[in-house]
This record gives sequence, C-alpha cells and structure tokens, in this order.
Amino acid sequence: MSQKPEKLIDKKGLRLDGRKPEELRSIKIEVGILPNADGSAYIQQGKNKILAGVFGPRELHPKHLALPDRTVLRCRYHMAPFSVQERKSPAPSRRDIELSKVIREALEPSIFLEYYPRTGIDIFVEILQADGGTRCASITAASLALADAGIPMRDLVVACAAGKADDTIVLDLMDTEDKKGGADVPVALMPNLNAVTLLQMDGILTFEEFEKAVNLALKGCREIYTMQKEALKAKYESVKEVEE
Amino acid sequence: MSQKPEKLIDKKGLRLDGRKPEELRSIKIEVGILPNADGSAYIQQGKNKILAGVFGPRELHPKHLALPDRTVLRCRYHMAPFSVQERKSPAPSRRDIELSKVIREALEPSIFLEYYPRTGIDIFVEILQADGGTRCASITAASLALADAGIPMRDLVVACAAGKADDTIVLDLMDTEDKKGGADVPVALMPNLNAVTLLQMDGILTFEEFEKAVNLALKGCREIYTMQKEALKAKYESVKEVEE
Amino acid sequence: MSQKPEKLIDKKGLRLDGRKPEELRSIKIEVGILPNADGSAYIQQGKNKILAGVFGPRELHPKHLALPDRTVLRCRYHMAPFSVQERKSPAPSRRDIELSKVIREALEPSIFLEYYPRTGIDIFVEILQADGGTRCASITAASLALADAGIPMRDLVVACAAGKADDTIVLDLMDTEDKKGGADVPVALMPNLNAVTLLQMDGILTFEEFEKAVNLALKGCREIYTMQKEALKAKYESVKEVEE
Amino acid sequence: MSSVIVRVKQKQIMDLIAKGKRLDGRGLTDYREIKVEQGLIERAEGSARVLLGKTEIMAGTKIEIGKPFSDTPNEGVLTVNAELVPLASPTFEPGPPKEDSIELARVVDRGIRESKALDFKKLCIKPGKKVFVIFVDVYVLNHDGNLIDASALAALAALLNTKMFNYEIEEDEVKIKPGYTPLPVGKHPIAVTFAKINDKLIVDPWLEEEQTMDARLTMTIDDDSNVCAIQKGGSGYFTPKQVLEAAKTAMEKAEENRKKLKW
Amino acid sequence: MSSVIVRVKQKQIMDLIAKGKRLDGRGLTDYREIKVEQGLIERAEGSARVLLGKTEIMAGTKIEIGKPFSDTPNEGVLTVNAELVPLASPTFEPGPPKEDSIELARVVDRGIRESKALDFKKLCIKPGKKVFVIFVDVYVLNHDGNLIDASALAALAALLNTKMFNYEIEEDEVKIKPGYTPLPVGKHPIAVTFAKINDKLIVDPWLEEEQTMDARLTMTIDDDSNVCAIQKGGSGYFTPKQVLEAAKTAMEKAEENRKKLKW
Amino acid sequence: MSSVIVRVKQKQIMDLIAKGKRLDGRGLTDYREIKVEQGLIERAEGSARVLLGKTEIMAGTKIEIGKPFSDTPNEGVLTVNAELVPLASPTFEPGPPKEDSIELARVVDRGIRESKALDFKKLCIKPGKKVFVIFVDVYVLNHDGNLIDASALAALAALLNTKMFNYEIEEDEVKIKPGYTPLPVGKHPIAVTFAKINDKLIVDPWLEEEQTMDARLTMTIDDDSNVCAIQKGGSGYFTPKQVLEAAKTAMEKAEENRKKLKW
Repeated sequence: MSQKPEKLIDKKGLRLDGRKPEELRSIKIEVGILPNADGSAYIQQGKNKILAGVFGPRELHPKHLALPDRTVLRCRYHMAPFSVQERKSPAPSRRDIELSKVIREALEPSIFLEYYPRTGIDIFVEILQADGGTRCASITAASLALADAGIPMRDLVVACAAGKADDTIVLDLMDTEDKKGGADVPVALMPNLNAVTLLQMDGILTFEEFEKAVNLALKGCREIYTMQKEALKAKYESVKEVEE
Repeated sequence: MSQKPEKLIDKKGLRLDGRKPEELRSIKIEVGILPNADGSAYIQQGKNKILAGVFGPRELHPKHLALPDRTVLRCRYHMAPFSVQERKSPAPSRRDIELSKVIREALEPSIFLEYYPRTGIDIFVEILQADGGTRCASITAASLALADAGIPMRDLVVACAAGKADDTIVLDLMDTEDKKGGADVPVALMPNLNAVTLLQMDGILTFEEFEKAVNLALKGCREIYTMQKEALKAKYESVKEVEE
Repeated sequence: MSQKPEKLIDKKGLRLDGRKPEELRSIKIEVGILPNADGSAYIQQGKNKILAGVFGPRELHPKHLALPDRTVLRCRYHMAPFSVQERKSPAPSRRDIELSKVIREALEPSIFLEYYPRTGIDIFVEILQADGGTRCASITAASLALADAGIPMRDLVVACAAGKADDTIVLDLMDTEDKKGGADVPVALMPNLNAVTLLQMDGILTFEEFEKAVNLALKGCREIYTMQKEALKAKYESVKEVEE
Repeated sequence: MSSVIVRVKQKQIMDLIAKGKRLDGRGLTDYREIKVEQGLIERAEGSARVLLGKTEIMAGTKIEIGKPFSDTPNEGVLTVNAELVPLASPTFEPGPPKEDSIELARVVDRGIRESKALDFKKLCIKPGKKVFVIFVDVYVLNHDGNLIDASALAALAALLNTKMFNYEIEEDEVKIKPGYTPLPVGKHPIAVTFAKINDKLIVDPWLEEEQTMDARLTMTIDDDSNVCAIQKGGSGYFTPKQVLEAAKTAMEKAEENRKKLKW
Repeated sequence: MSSVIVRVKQKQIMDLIAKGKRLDGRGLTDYREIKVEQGLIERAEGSARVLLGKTEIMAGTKIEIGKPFSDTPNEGVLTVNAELVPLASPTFEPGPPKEDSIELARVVDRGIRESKALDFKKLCIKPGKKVFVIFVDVYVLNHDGNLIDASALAALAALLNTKMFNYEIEEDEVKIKPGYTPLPVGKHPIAVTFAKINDKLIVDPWLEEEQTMDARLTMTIDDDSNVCAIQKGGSGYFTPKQVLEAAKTAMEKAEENRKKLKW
Repeated sequence: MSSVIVRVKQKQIMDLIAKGKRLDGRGLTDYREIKVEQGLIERAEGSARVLLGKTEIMAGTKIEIGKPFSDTPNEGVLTVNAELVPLASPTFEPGPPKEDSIELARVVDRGIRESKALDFKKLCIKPGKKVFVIFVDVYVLNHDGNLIDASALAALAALLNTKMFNYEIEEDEVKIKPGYTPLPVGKHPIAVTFAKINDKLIVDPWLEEEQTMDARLTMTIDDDSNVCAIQKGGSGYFTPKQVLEAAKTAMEKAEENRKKLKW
C-alpha cells in the first residue's frame, strides 16, 4: 500500500515534504492539557501526535519496589492501535519495552531522584499518531510533563534525530526517511549541561557522517529547547492570567 | 452444523420446544450438593446444567484487597470446555469476565457486606452445559449457594430473561431463541424488595415491547423464586431428618 | 527429516550406536563449573549436554511462600531453544512443568529440608542439547550441584532409565530408542538407602519385563553413582590443590 | 482527596439531588457540553474525538482483511476494544484490560451490533473465506465520569468517518484499487446513562456523582426510538418503575445527542 | 482445620495403618465405592461422571478437525486437559493450570496414549493435512483424594461414550454427513494409585490419607495386565521391592475397576 | 555482598580509574581475554560459545520455513532472542523476558540487521509466501559484565557456523534435499561497549565496574569501520566529545576482536 519513492532528496536538494536538509518539521507544543495528571504535555511534530502524562511523586505499588534513598522513575511508551498504518496490538511489543527503557534513562539524569525517597514517579507516553521520530518527540514532551508536575530538575531534556537520506545528512527524519533512509541517529540532550542522555543509531555511517549527524541532531535539540521553554512559559502565563 | 429454523413460533403459537410464550422451561434445583464448599447449589433449567459454590467469609488473598469496612465479594463465571457446541478454551473470555462482573453486581445488593469487614466471599459458577440464559440461572443458583453458606442476606436474588421470538414476547429463552430471536432481556430481582439488580438487553424492542418483556421477565422471576425457596427448605428438612 | 530405522537392535545384538543392551552411554561429569551459582554441575551423557546450578539456602521471594519449619525446594527444568530438532519456545511447556515437579520430588528426599527454615533453595537445570533421558541426567547433575552448594544431604541421588528396544530390555535409552522403542522406565535412586525417588514409565511392559527393566535401571544408577562420587572428589581435590 | 472530604462532597451531592439540583448547576436530565470532532488521525481509517464536559475520548478505526466467524460466513467482523489509558486518571493502571475496560468495550460493541448500525453483509469479500474486519479502538484520554456515553458516541463518530479501500478479486487474491468508499453505517445508536443517587435518576453523571451513585443504567436507543442495548452496573438496584422511566428519558436524550454527529 | 487437629488425625491414620486398618474401615487394598455414569452432557461428543467415594469428576470430550503433528502425519491428535475447579476444594484457586493440574492431565493422557487405547490412525482424515483432534477435559468437581484414578476412569468412560460425526471429503473440504460412529477405543487402561504411609502401601488414598502420605505411586494397567504408565509423586521414596509389589497389586485392582465401565 | 563492601569497592574502582588503572590490572581500553568456540551443539543449525573473561555466552541458531513480513516479501526473517538464564547470576529470575534481556536481544539484532551481515534476499524461497526464518538464541550462562559485546560476538559466531539445508520446490511444497549450504553472512559487525566511570570511558566493563558506572555506550562497527548501531544505557550521560571519542576507539577495538572469528 505504500509507494516506494525513488529519491528522498530532489534535484533542488529538498526533501519529500519540501524541507531543506537541516530543517525541522513544524512543531506544536502545549503544556498542562490533561486535567487528571499531575503534569502533562502534548507535542505535534510533523504528523506525530503524542501525549505525555506524569503522576507523582506518589506511593509505589507494589511497595517492595520502593527505594530507601530515592524515587523510582517508571516510564511506559505506548502506541494507540490506530496510530500506525497496520493496527498495533495494545499489548506491549518488544520495541515498546525497549523504548520505554531508553526514554526513562534519557530522562533520569535530569531529575533530582534523591529528593523523594520511597516514592515513585510514573511517566505515561501515548502515541496517538506516529510519523517517525516518536521516541525523540516523546522525550521532549515527557520532560515538559515532569516540569509541569513540579518535579525538581537539573534541566529540561530535549531530543531530536538526524540521519541520512540518500547521501545527505538530514535533520528530524519523518516516517519515509526513517524507513528508506540510510541511517537514523536519535539524540537527547540537557542543553545547559551539554549532556547527551540518549544516543542510539540504526544504519551505516562513516565516522565523518556520524560526527556530522550527531552535531546536526544537537543543533535540532537546541532549536526545540527554545520551543519547550516557550510552551512552559505560555502555560504559566495563562495560569497567571486565570489567577489574576 | 446447526440448522436454521424458519419459524420460532408455530401456527399454534407454540415454541420450538413446545412451550407457550409465557412458559418457563422445566427447572430442577438442589441446594448443598458440594461437600467441600461452604455453600452450593445446582440448577438445571432446560438443558442448562450449572453448579454454584461459595467459600467464605474467609481471609482474602492477596491481603491488600481487603476492605476495612466490609467484605469483598468476588465472582467467577466459568464455562466447562465441553459445555457448548464448539469447545471453549478454559481461559476466561471477555464475555466470561463481563458476566462475572454483572452476576457479582446482581448479587451484591442482597448481601449485608458490612457484617464481615476485612474478609472475602468467593462465588464460583461452573457452566457444565449451556442452553441459553446461563447468566440468569447462574444468579438463581449462586444466591442459593450464598444462603446455604449462611451469609446474611436481605432477600434471595432470582433471575430470568424474557425476549422476542419472531414477533412474540416470550419467557425464558433457550439457546436457539436467544441466537435467532429479536431480543433478549435478562432481569434479576429481589422479589421482596421489588429491586431489579441485573438488567441487560440485546436486540431491538419498541418501548411497548420492552415494557412487556420486563414485566414478563419479572413474572418469571417470581415463579422461580418459589422454586428457590422450596429447594432451600428441602435442604434444611433433609438436614433436620439426618440430625434427628 | 528423521529416518525411521527398521531395527533398533542388529543381528549381533548391538544397538544403533554400537552399544550392548546393558551398556551406558559415555558419560562426562564436572562439578563446580559456574562461577556465580552456589553450586553447579555439568553432565554430558551421550549427546545430552546439561548444566545444573543451585542457589541457596537464601531468602525466598515472594516471602509468603516461606515455611516456618523447613526450606522450600524449587526446581526449573528448562530447554534451550536450540537443544532439540525443532526450535523449542523458551516459554515453559506442560512437559517442562511436569518434569520440573518430578525432578524436584526426586531430589527432595535426599535433603535435610528442616535445617534451613524460612529459606528457599533454587535448582535451575538447563538442557543445552537433548538426546533422550534428559530428566535422569538432570537429576544426576542437580544432585551434584546441591552437594557442591554444601547442602546437607542423606545421599546423592542418581538417575538412569531402562526400557525396551525391539524385544530387548536395554539400558540408558538415547533419543531414537526413546521415540521408537517399546517402553521407557526412568528411575532415580539414593543408592545407600536403596530408595527409589523417581519412577515413571511410558510404553507397554509385562510384569516380567517391567521387573527386568527396573533392575537394569537400578544397576545403571549404581554405575553412574561411582562417576558422581569421582566428579565430586575431583572438584575437591582441585580446590585443595589451588588452596595449597 | 481524603476520604472525609469525599464523604462531605457525597453528602452535598445527595442533598442537592433530593432538591432536584446538581453540584455543577445542571438539571437532573441535562448533559454536560458535548463536542465531537471527526477525522483527527490521518493514519487511522476513521477517527473521532469526543469531549463530554472534561471527559475526553479518542476513537480510531482500522480495517483488515480476515476470516469470518464460522457461524456467520457472509458477514464482516467488528472488534471493539477499550483502553483506560493510565494518563486519564490516577486510578487507571497499565496492563492488560481489566473488568471495567472490558465491560466498556462490550457495551459500546453491543450498541453498534444490536442496532444493526453496520451492514455486516456488505463487509463480506468472499463468503466463508475473506471479510473486512473493522477494529474500533476506544481510547479514554481523560476520565471525568460517564465513559460509556462518550465512548459510544466517539466509536460511532469514528465509524461514520471511516473510509474503506476499494478492491477487486484477482485469482483469489484481494487487490487494492485506488479510491475509498465510506463504511456502510445505517443506524446511529446513542447510549444514555443514568445514575441512581438518593433514589433519584440523573443523566450523564460526572466523576464525583459516579463515586456517590448506588447504581448505573445505560440505555442505547436507535434512530427509531427503539431500545437496542441495556447495561446495569454497580452494586445497587432499580425499581421496575425506574427502569421504564429511564427508557422514556433515554429516548428523548438520544435524539438530542444524535444531532452532534455528522453523516 | 487447625494444624493440631491435623497432626492428631495423621497420627491416628498412621497408627491404624501399622495395624493394617484404615480410618474409614477399608482394608489396605480396598477402593472406595465407585460409580460411573456415562452421557450426561448432550452438548459434548462424549461425557462421563465418576464418583470415587466423595471425589467427583466430570469428563467431557469434544472433536474438532485440525492438523496432525509433523512427526505423525497419519495420526489424530489427543489433548487432555484437567481443571481443578475452585468449587471442588478451598485449596484450589482460579487461574491458569498449575503444576498439579498439569501433572494430573499428563498422567491421564499417558495412560490413554501409551496403552494405545485410541486407534490414532483411524482418526486421520487426510494424511499430513487434516485429522480429528480429540479433546478430553477432566473437570474435578469435588476433591476428596485420589484424583488420578478417578480422572483416568472418567476420561476413559467419556471416550467410550464419544460419538464421531460421519464425513466425506468433497473437493478438499470435509463435509459432515448424517449419523455418528463410535470412537475407535480398543484398550481400557486403568490407573491404580498407592500411598505410602508408615512404610506401608495402601490403595486409593482419600484426602486425609494424602495429607499424611510420604509418597504416591500410580500404575496404569491395560486389559492384558501390562504396565503401560507409571508416575511417582510426592517428596518421599519407595524401595524397589515396594515398586514390584505395587505392580502386582495394581494388576488385580485394575481388573476389578475395569468392570465399572460399559462398552 | 553487603552494601558497605560494595561501596568501598566502588570507591576503589573509581579512584583507580582516575589514575588510568583498573582493579583487574587492565588498561582503560583493554578487553578481557576472549575465547570463541564454534559448533558445540550438533542439534542446532549453528552454535558458538564465547568466554569474555568469566562472562560466558552460548548462542545457537535454528532455521524454519515461515512467512515473510508483508513489507519485505522478498526477504528472510531474523529473530534474535536473549535469555538471562537464572543459573548465570543470583539476580536473574526465571520467567518471561524482561526489559534487560529484551534490550540485549534487540541490540544484538540491530547490529546484525543494520550492518547487513545477513543477505536477507538470499533467504527468500517464494516471494511473499515462504522464506527462511533464522532464529538466534543467545543464552547467558555466566554473567560477569559486558553481556552485549559477548552476546553479539556469540550470535555472529553462531551465524558463521550455521548450515542451511538444501531444498527444491515441487508443486508448491518445499522438499528438503541432501546436503547443506552455509548461511550467506557477508559482514561481521562487532559491538564495543564503554562504561563511563568517574567521567572517564573504559571498554569492556566487568560486573563490578558495571555496578559502579554512570552510563553505558555500545558502538557496533562493521568490517569497513562504519558505525552501524549504537545504544546508550544507564541513567547517566555522555558529552558529545565523549561520544565521538568512543566511536574512534570502537573502530580500533572492533578490528581486533573481529580476528577472534573464523569464516
């Protein structure tokens, strides 16, 4: 049902969706949109539509999982059955379980875990629609949800992928580039600490290409970081307005 | 393998098994037939053959399910693999889980739950043979098993369905009427309190038909209620005889 | 893919692998080969390659399984997916669950369970390659692993099967004899107590054949018992050498 | 919320209802505001989002080619699944579907199935061999009470929004052809849920009313004011009179709510 | 029962057995009363109910058409399943089958399979493609000890009662024809279970004897007094002499119990 | 080990690494001794055992005939599974695969898949219908740290040792023919894992170093010194500079370790 494009980059050097190689997709971020969660955020990045909700710090169930010296961070990355071309079973796949782990480990370095011993923080990420780069967009949203929940953090975590489409290193791969391209390098960053908290790669890259891709992804992260901060500000300004 | 009957009601107004529209199937009820259960009952209604057993009030496992102010009622509706035309897997189906819930909620209003805080009462219903209307017959038997276990109750709960076969409102649908008929309305009742504790419906009924079906089902309930009380009495008379 | 041999015993009275009816396969036993387990053993019997590891006595999880007056022995018999002709799913099969039970019950009589109340001992058996008679070889290895872990025992448990190939009672059946033969009688023994701790049978045997098979299996057990003791001795001599 | 505050609030809700009033100012048979948006998820064959007050449901449909059930060889297959997504409420836990989500899915499913909303015969490709399988996934994104009515509405709105791909059969294989056909949806069943509080029936209970109610009753009503599915829930009871009263009210409310849908 | 009472009773049971007596008056090799009823469940292809004292077992069979195993392309398939139904004992819990019910099912299965009671070749429809799959579901309805012997008897009685539908093959499809054929059951394996208490062997232990025994030994014996399956259970042991003694006794008991079956 | 001893040891490890030294005497970028044995399990289509210091991995392959994925109808299927066998460590528990073993399997899988080590097109039998399915089962037999590198090496060694049966297609059925063909393995991806301890990178962490590390980084490198898979793990972070430094070192180490394989 999917057409195989001959070329991912056209003669003008533009990508299938008209972007330049170093251009992000259009991004929309909203903070605090779920009434029942302690913190939440919504991100739209290209056709990705992702919700993140945070509960906690709260009592852990089952209790024996609690740690005496720090909070336990848990994360579930989950895809809605209708979020992808072929219906996804709601039971967690091996991919879901791996992504839940790497997303959690990308967020952990940003949190002062020792502030809330014997408690747990739960992060729930729901992919309502997937369009390539969901793990990065999930991290970007989940970090905002943590901030919205008032969890003390060293910095926001922001994530973005770079990769290779035909012979060009490109930023923020969408679904087709991800599947047909030569490589995908998702990166998560705490910009103020210059700390890479997630790094994965699929594909084949020479050292030079890899270096270029990492640097491009970091540039993408910094751009999205600005949007993250604006979204947080927007939430608190709107709260302030309501309160005034 | 199943033949499709042209008509569910014949020219004389009789049903496939020879019953009149407002007639119950033949019913046989026995109380206290399982030696190891705290209370038990067996019901045969048409070709339905159903066992209900009750354990409790007893300690709850796992303990964290216990409630400080009342007993926890649990119910499992389960079908023997050989109880239906096509072998049923012994793992609980979604239907089994829903029926377990509605049966439990049909019985709960009859029990003084607050008499036994921190305990649990387990109801196990086993369908040995299914012939339409198993949920109603299960409620009728399970309520007797609760009484047999000596659980204090406001009233017995009795259940019966009415529905539509061709254009006629009929009582106590058997399997073929259930599957080929126009509607099925199972009702559970505490007769002395005029309290409907279960009500479901499948099919299509006008308001007038619905009203007629509900009233017919209630009439059926009251008839079976008499048999319930007789079965209880029979048990206690036989016990008395043994003791004397 | 498997060829059906016409005869399991040739004209000279020899078996497919050249053995005489009452002859064991070649056996190699090593004790204490797993660095992290509290006790361990490896057995090669024909093409069987089996590892057994023991942990404990240690705290039991979940705790409610602990017993006030004795240790709880647990056993898992597990086959590597590549250990058999057709890939075995790593999830436990019904056969695996039964074998885990009978192996545990074959070893239990040898252990002074009451020495370590409120604790658990875990036995893990991994079949790396299966060639008939894995349950017996597993018991032989697991008993050594228990001894290696320093668990106080009444005697070692040793196991061996006898059975029927064509019309001959034979010792220590390999895979083809097991599948094409007329019967298989696995036996476990504590030789010093003359105590049979496992006995199973598949197939068809007259009383006389059964008697002969049991006695032959017991003879096989006693031969392997000698090798068991040598393997234990070898371990402690090598330890002594290292310490000196 | 501490259980003391909960009990004070429950008392308040009950006292108000005795006077024919509700904590949020609604009349006993008033719904909260309903918003329906169709077609938000392009990857899905159909989708809809329903807001019922603060309760938020997303429903999406997917179509696959599969086998019919052996007792209905000429009919397509409908599968309704409901997820109580854990970000919708602190009381929802991740994991396989439990009693509550299974009941929710089955009540939504029965409304569609029993009202004959879908023409299952038109979903047959090759009798006994190949049919369209319609998956409806109901996703609870925020739980503020009355999940059944909102979910049933979202499921129906998603079905009305669903496009089936065109196909032809070539040598026993289904070949996809360009273009789409709408799903054959002929009826529009609407679920109307009542809570019994202080022996009175109210419609569309929100979360705190659900925590106060004795029992719940859902009536699903089709375009011709027929009853097509009912589900009683909760550990209380209704009188026969209340049941018939509920059916009457449900017919009115269903007609109002049906207007929120586009088709 | 408190553990003190249990221990007093166990002592009593052991003391009596030392004197060759049992708490319920039976001799050491006596069975409790056995009742076999066949054909109670009309929906099942075959069924039987066995009462062994107060132990009650229901067994039902169902037949489906399925694929043979790749290593036996010309043979039908037998699947035995056992459920320790929770109403049969306060110690049985609902949920997926555990160790005990799996062992029970597999011991019953082996008795039937190894004795060649079923002619599997006759259950082949199309070699390598289609065979009859026989499901035997053993349902424990009351547990008063010795589930193996009662279950094996119930399973065999249900098989003897089983009707296979007639069929013909038309263009690679199996067509059901009117009428039934009995299942090809040629042998009648009987399980005989021993408990070792106070170093003595007794047959058919009831519940309290099982709680007292050191170990359990089941011998399954065919019509020609061959041993066809054995299972030792429990954490005790037997001497080789006890094993052979048990085999002898089992042959006598099997012949007696086989008379309870009709075929 | 008590947690006090653990903390003392961790301090010791960190202090040494600050001086460019390690507790077991290795330099920061030295591997432990590596031993690779191929072909130990005759029942498997291919097998290998890798010892990396005391870490011991067994990998075995099995080949089945199955269906291709619908989006790659002309390609065989690779399935990598990893078992943290409970006898390998007191911290491994029996049961279905958890997060750690799933990540391990997926990292090994990605290395093979992304490097195009296997020529999947050559594993196609009948496009869209029948392909070879290659199972690689990674079995951790002793856990002394750096499971990823050892597992990736064992998986590749087992694939290099794997024989595919010959076949021909007769009337739509696959017929096995005598003889074997080696699996088409064209690339040799090597995983190189770094631990970050005290802000320094070390290669091939053993168990106690893993218990001390802040974060883990695995780079998989192909025969032409391309990066073909990366996985960061653990709750710490790396600087961008450390990432590039790791890639450089990984290229050297991969070339060394690749020599341990025979093909």
